[in-house]
Amino acid sequence: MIELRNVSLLYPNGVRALDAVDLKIEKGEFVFLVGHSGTGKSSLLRLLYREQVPTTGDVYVDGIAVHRMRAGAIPRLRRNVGVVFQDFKLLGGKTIWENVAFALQVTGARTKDVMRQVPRCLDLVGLAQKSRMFPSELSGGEQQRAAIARALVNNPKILLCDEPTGNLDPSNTTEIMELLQRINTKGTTVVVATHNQAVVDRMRKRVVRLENGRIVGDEERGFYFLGLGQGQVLSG
Amino acid sequence: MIELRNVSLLYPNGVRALDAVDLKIEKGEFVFLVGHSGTGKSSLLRLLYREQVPTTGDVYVDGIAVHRMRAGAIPRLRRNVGVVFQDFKLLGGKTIWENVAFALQVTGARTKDVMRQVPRCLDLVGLAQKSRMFPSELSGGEQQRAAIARALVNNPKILLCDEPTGNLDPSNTTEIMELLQRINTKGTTVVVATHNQAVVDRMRKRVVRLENGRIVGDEERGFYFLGLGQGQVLSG
Amino acid sequence: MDWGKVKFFLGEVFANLTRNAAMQLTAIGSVAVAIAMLGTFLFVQRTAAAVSDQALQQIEVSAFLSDKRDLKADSGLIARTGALPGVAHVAYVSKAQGLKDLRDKLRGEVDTSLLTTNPLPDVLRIRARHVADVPAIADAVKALPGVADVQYAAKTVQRVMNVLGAAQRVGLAVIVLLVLAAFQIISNTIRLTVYSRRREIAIMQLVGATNNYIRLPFIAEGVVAGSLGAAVAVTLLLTAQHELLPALAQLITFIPFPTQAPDLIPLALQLLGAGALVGAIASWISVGRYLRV
Amino acid sequence: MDWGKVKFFLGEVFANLTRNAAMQLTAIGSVAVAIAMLGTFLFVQRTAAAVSDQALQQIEVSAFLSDKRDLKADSGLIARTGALPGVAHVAYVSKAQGLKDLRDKLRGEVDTSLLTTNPLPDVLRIRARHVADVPAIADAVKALPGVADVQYAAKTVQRVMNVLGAAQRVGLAVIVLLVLAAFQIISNTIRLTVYSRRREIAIMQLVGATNNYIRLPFIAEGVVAGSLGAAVAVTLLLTAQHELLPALAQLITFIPFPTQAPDLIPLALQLLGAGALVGAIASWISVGRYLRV
Ligand SMILES: Nc1ncnc2c1ncn2[C@@H]1O[C@H](COP(=O)(O)OP(=O)(O)OP(=O)(O)O)[C@@H](O)[C@H]1O
Ligand SMILES: Nc1ncnc2c1ncn2[C@@H]1O[C@H](COP(=O)(O)OP(=O)(O)OP(=O)(O)O)[C@@H](O)[C@H]1O
Ligand SMILES: [Mg+2]
Ligand SMILES: [Mg+2]
Repeated sequence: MIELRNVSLLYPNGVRALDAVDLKIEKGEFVFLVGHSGTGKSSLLRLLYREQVPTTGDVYVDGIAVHRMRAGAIPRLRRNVGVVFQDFKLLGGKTIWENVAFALQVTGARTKDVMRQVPRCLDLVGLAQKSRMFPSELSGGEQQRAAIARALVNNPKILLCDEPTGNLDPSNTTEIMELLQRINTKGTTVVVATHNQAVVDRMRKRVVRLENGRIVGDEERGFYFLGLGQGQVLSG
Repeated sequence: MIELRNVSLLYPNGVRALDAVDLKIEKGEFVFLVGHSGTGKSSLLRLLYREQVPTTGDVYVDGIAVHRMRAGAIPRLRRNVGVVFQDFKLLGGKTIWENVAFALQVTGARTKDVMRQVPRCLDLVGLAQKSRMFPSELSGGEQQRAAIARALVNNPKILLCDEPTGNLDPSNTTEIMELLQRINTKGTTVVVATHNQAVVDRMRKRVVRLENGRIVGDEERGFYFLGLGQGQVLSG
Repeated sequence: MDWGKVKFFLGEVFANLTRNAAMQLTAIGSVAVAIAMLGTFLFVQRTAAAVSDQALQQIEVSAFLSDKRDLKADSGLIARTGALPGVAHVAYVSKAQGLKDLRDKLRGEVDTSLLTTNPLPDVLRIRARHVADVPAIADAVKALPGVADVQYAAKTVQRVMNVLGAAQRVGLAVIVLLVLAAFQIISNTIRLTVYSRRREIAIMQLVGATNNYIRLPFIAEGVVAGSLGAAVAVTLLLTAQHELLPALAQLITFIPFPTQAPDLIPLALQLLGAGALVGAIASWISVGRYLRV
Repeated sequence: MDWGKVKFFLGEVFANLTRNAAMQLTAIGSVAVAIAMLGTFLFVQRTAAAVSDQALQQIEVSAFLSDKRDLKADSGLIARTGALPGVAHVAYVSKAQGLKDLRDKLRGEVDTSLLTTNPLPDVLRIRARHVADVPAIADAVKALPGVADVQYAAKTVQRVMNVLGAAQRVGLAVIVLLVLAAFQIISNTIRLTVYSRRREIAIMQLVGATNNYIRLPFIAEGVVAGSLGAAVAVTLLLTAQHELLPALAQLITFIPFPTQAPDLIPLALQLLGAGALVGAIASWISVGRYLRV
């Protein structure tokens, strides 16, 4: 489903965000991406929906060679990949309802389906009451949930979540993680970049560990555990 | 230092974000503000640096009646109150260095002090290497730390942090919280709105609990604990 | 046909227009100013053309009639002259009338009582519809029986034609420049409105929208802003024509202004079309600038 | 004085200009177009004024000298006439010369051999420096000894003065309109550039910046954009004057264009100043719009 072969990413400013990364994720997997701040998690995800092109190496998503696809084909890729952006990226000029609907409308969905799917997704993240508000009228956590709803709405084959619970309280976090797990059970591949130790440790999924742009660990049913004991200090 | 008397906040769209809130925070205190997503934490903080004016009730900050101060006096208030915004609010057109320096320059600080304080603060949050980059070139956690550096740079009397570790890994989180504690020890009043159960439970400071815009709990040396057992599910 | 999509699309255009009202109003204002300037100049140019046409009809061809001609054929001669192509008007001036006119003309400058004999012939005074026809008319009249000689202000005609030609070329140049200027101003304005929404455009791309899907509402907005701006400009122009022209006509009595309303209708339509078109093109180009991946 | 602050400030202005280069270039383009249009019109108006001044010097006052005057006093009379205020030129035309001129004038229209006696007086032909002075000169000359009668095209003078007055008023109105239009375009442009940075302005306020602290760099940017735009416009105008005017002068021989460069220097300075000023004012107002809390 997702395959990175010897991928490096060098930003124009000279930062090497990814360094010879090899990674294979099968269809239907649930993967946590962990690592310190600034270690390349978001950069790795950006390669998968072609916001970034690898400097060297190959990226395959859903059978497509993303590193050398032509510009005209990008929208089709992105419709198959739902993304919860770390900074939400909601359209400030549209209401929450319109934001979620937009992701469905761009796929050419019928109006009937839009009218059914959008309220369903907003309900899933607990925002049914706030659908007519603009992003600026929502709390941080509410914006984050709106971003999650938008990523889900067109039933993507792959769901990429970048720190999806950073602004959520534990009960909301639990609900969202259960939601992601249900979606995963139905066959969607889910990749979650997160710092939330409690979530990772509780769910016991595959954990891919990044350090300075390199993969330094990859375990089935892993724990959060970062570096030397730092994770444990906080869990106490 | 901070006092809210029977404060209510009704947003123009009809949402009642705060409802008859009474709260007193003494100089030098360290207070956690907890509560579910959308419960009014950010709104309460907004009253303290006068981004919002209470619909009814009085707000006093550092002896100033914020609810009825004239527009011309607002900048002075804000220079005494450092804020880490939930959405960072970095200036996209300025480098990290310039962003941090800006908060000092507006106070009329001498260039000599700017040249000394800015690197010091960037170093405290671990961004010394990235000071010449623009916010869009930083990872989410790096942006968050830049926002923290900016809030600290002019040694404010009061430090308000809105979810300051939502994008940080546990080791960074620990460092930042230790930094806040050191600053608090030197006499700065610190208020932190957070969902990070591990942090609250470990630090054992005063915890003010919000629910639907009302204060439903206020304990010295409290725990995170939200609602019925939800917090505990995750701590397992 | 999914009418829901059409409804969504129109709703989106309308929402963008109203939610960014301050920005859109500013854009519409700039478009209006640019088009009003262009319209004013086009109107002035058309008025000037009409005025000069009218003024130039004053240039006359004088046909001196032979004293030895058949006087009974005169009415036929006048009719034949009037029927020549390009002739607007023919007047017969007898030698007696001619002397009286000359006396009037010279009075004060010359002691006219000294003019005792009448040295003048009978004359046909002929006006052409267009100056350009004057030389041809003069030649044709000269060939008519009974005409001794033909005279007209050849130098003046030549000069006027030169002036007209030059004025036309200069006018055209000015119009081309003004059209370019208006285009520049409108497209710059729209470019800035798009610039202020470049983040939105980037997000739309990230969510999987095709470039055309993103472009369409912007183009519709450009068309609306362009034609609303043009409409404001046209309203200003029509008002000015109705309110100012009569006052101006009273002030400047020597220019026969065309004051009928119909004159401006085709111009107004052209300006509206131009506004909409420029809006669309400018949006297309400006959005494209932020669509490159 | 903290030079570091000045350096920071200038650095900030420069950084904003270069980091938003696309937007600033667009703004500068609009300012340039607006000011070029204004400048072109001002230049045309000044040229027209110079041309009409020159053309109007052709209007003459004719003083008919009495046959019974003291002929020896003629040179004194000519000198006195030439010394009258507003007189540009005096020419003496004897009756013999006058008859010759009249013959030339009437040749072809009148059988001039019939003019055997000379009905004409000696004449002084007087040119005024400005049309407006013509009536006063005529009165003064009439009072001089030896002058029998004075004549000038009173109706024409009146008409020309009317035309000049009207043209001046219309020209002024057009200039006022163009100044308003240019102001509109420039301030709309700057308003849009500020609009696209309204989020930044809000953040600066939240971080404790005073309104003036926020305004200052914007105003400096407005001044830079305004004067750069004006500089582009002035460069265009000067180039046009050097490259196009000579060609135009060859084309339109009947208008004596003033082609010396110095003509445009004060105009250029005025336009530069106007650009900078409008940029400053527009920034001030536009930023203020987003400073209200
Ligand atoms: N600018 C605004 N205009 C209108 N309503 C708002 C605005 N900001 C917040 N709200 C509403 O006020 C309520 C409280 O929001 P607030 O941001 O204070 O919550 P919070 O406790 O900070 O939540 P979170 O933990 O998700 O950040 C929410 O229901 C939100 O929808
Ligand atoms: N657009 C960009 N241009 C240049 N450098 C960038 C850009 N985005 C990220 N970087 C740099 O690349 C590195 C990796 O960033 P990335 O966002 O992938 O980190 P991350 O693992 O997501 O961190 P976090 O947990 O803080 O979100 C960082 O050092 C950052 O400074
Ligand atoms: Mg990240
Ligand atoms: Mg909040």
